[in-house]
Amino acid sequence: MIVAERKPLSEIIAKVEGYNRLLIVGCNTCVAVCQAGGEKEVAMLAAALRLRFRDRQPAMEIIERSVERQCEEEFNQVLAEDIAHAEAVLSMACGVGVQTLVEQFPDAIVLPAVNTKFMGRPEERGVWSERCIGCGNCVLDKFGGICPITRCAKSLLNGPCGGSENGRCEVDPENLECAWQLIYDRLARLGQLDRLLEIEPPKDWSTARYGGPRKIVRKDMVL
Amino acid sequence: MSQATPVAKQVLVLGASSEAARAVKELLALGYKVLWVSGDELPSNGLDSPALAKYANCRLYALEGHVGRFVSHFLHQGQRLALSTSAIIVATGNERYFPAERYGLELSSLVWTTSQVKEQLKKPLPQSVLAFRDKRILLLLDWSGETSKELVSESFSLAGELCERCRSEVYFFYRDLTVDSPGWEQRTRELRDKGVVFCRYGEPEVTVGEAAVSISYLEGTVEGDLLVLPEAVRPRGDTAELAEILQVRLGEDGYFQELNIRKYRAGLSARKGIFFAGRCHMDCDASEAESDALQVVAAVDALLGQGALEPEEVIAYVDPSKCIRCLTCVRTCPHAAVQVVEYEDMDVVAARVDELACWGCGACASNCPVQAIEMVGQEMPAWVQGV
Amino acid sequence: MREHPSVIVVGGGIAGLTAALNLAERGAHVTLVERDSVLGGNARTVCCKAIAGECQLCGGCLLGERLELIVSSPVELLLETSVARVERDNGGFLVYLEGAEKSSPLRAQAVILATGFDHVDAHTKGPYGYGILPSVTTGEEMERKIKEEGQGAYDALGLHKVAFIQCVGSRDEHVGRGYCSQVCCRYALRLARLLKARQPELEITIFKMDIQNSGRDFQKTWQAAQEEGIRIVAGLPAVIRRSSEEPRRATFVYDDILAGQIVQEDFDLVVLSVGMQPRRDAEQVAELFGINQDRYGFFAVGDDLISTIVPGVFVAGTCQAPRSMAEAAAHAQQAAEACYRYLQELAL
Amino acid sequence: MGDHQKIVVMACKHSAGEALRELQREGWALPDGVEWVELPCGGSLDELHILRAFEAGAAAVLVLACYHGACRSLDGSRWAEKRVQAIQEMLAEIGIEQDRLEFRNIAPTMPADLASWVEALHRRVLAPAGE
Repeated sequence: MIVAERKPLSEIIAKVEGYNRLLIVGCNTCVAVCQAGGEKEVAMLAAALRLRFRDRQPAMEIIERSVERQCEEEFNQVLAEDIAHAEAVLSMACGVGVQTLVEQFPDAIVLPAVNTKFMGRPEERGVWSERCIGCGNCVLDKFGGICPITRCAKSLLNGPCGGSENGRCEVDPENLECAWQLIYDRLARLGQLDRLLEIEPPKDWSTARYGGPRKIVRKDMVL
Repeated sequence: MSQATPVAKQVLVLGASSEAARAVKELLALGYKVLWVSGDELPSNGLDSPALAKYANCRLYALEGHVGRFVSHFLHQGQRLALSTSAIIVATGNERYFPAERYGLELSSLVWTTSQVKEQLKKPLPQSVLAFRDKRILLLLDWSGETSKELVSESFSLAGELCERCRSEVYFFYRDLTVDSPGWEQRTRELRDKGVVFCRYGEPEVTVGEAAVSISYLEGTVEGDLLVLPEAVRPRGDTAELAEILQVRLGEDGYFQELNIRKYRAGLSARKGIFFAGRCHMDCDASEAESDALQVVAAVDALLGQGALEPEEVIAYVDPSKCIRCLTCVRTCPHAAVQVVEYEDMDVVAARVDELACWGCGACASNCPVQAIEMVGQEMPAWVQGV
Repeated sequence: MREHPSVIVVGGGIAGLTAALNLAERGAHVTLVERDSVLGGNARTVCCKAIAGECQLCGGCLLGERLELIVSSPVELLLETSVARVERDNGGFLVYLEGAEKSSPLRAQAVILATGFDHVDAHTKGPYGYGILPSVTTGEEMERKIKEEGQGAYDALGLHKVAFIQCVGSRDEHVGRGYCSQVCCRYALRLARLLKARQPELEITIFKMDIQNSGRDFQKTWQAAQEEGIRIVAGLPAVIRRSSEEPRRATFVYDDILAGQIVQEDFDLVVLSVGMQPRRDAEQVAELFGINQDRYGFFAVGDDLISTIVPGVFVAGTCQAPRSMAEAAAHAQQAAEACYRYLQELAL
Repeated sequence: MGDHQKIVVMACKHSAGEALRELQREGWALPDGVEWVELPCGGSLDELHILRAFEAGAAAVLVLACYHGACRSLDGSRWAEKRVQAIQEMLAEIGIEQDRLEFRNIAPTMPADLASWVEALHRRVLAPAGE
């Protein structure tokens, strides 16, 4: 899923200070699961902002809404009236959700309330970590199912650098495992260590972000 | 919502320990159907009844359901076996080992464990007695670390038996003499009367020679023919695996049941309907373990004896139409009462709190990212809903 | 169909409450008789010994929950009531009560005695100067003071050195108590840790015969106490006197057995770890029900530690032997089991 | 809003609740302006409810949960403490003094402490306004 994190309150406060009618819109998909922007987070943010501006006269009006998936216009349709009423919209969805609102409601001022971080998974309760950078050309089969592009800090494809120590990555030994240690262990477990003898040619990054914004068109699905 | 659910008076007892046997016997006497299952051999101690089904050498590999309707899945003689019970008593006991490293000593003809002495004493006469006849035996307790109650108790018994049956001269070395169980002080006094010599040490010096052993302590040196060391106990090797299957947490020390004064000794696990009895969760000797089994049976009967279960006054309820199946509640619930299931009548997949397994603690509700869980029966002020 | 069997539980402390609740949950008609005007017994003055946010597993809080459960249970509560006379009645008992609103005697098939214990009176240990020296107190008093005044009850008393003396009135045949009171090592160590946690500079010494450090609940406490610098000395003083330099302090000489030296030391506070003894009315109660007492005066039982020589009379908790609260509760539950089985057999 | 005339105590019923009832049996009563919200467990403490308490005009919120290791639902008291810390951080950003949100561990056997904490908080945040 897409993993996000609420922006510091002070930053949000600075963004919304100039408005008096605010709509906060959460998204009950990825950002709800990673506890950054679901219905509960919307309610918390709203309560916090009301408290922050509690002395303002007239009182700041804050409307709280959450939609099923903010990246889909159909789900956002119910927001039309509130968006028209609000001076600004604070979106707690990922960046995709924010931009969907912008495209769908071209007159609205839409502000992001979360930082969209990565595609990842929950390792345990309250801990999420990145698993995929969306390079557009999956090579997981070659590395025992562990992605060196995402999980190696240097995205190395032909073995570890010199900074791997006790299975940890030199970039952040406390928090990062060396992906190449994981790959080695996994291949050893599968009895496929010989795969490491194959030299991996330089990666074609054109399928990744470096080819510009990407788009998929399924011809069979477009009339 | 608070309707009583009928439950069968049927209990699964896990383990081959003496406390398991005691629990089985007591449950049968109370009219329960008992399924007695162990990964090892089961003792053949005349416990037979039409209400008892025994399965030895049987491995639990999965547990489904909740209190009142657990389904345990076993592998038994190559066959899969599913057993339904209303409650589960875990009485798997503990495991003994000789802590050679801690003692810095190897077992030999001069250095025995308490178990070895016990085994020898069980042999037929005169073998059993001759091994210790007129010998001076040095029993050394709590040397280099903790000593379990079970082994202290056993050492007391051995010291008495050696004195009485074998006319051995027994020296009982200790740092702190454990007498904190009813009647134990009396036991030590009786041992003194039988001739056991109690010696307190600070840091003893143990020497194992060619033909004799000696212990130097505060008041001098005692030489003997045999050094007897208690073994140590630890959680059984399969405890962690079993805990995972039962979805209960282990304490820091690897035994069942975290030390929690609200629960420990009461035999209650964090999961309703799962109970711990005896040495798999507490430090006690064999007879205390059996007593523990009895009080656990009393708790089981208080739960199931009336033939029906009722939910707590406050329980969590998931609104399936709001649930986003994020698993937060499943991961948070300390009582393993939440699962993501298919609501057949509503044709949705969502989290469901088992109303009988729920303790009503509310951890799921306060963690839910979409406010889909309500604590039914909990009164909250109006402002909680927003001003 | 037979009517519900009825049981009288005598004593409303932790053991009595536990036994009564278990039997009531199992459908027995239970009457709980308590001589005091409130339930709880000795457990009421036990304080919480948690430190730095962590529970020390003392079990002091096991009472409150039971007090709340009993009120909503079907157990009939008779406060300020004691047993005056007991007659055998058709295989059961006819129990005449004193002080109850009820004047007619109660019929019961079985009785559980859970009459509890008395703290050892520290006055009986004359040479320790309890009641004379202002700086000599008891563990019981310390618990009570902390319970009544709060966790910080000893914070502002200007203490520097505190001694705990173990086995006061326990393990001592000379005073007729040749048994271990089970709880004193545990409460002393836990109280010591509580004081130390609140006043880290406090010097605390525990004078002991043998530390009873068994039990998984206590191992942690025992290890932590040593790590925290609580000093343990093997050796007990014979006499405690007023310090000649500072009259509010106490002084004593002790033989540090392990160090092999004789030492004199002054303390601001000396806590006598008093143990348990049979209740002063244990003899009367035993007589009323026709049961025996053991050599120390606790109720005598069979090998199961529950059954008395009178069928249908069971004992629970500290009236049988010293026990911690958790252990008393466990014993009471076991007594409830024995009692329930007895009732079942009676019904057949 | 704005009439900061109350203190909200969010309390686990198993520890603080029992202590309160013991106090009440002895004749003690919560000071005026103290609203007692009883929770089934510290684990059910909802961050949102703390914020809503402030929104509803609380001058201070006191959260009481069991000592760690004594929670019958294992983690409840730890959850409560963590949540209080998280909300304290939020309060700092909102501009509310952090000491208006207090967390304490409590046992059922601590009625004396409960009374003194509540009274002290009452003196600190409510009494000056009343003068």
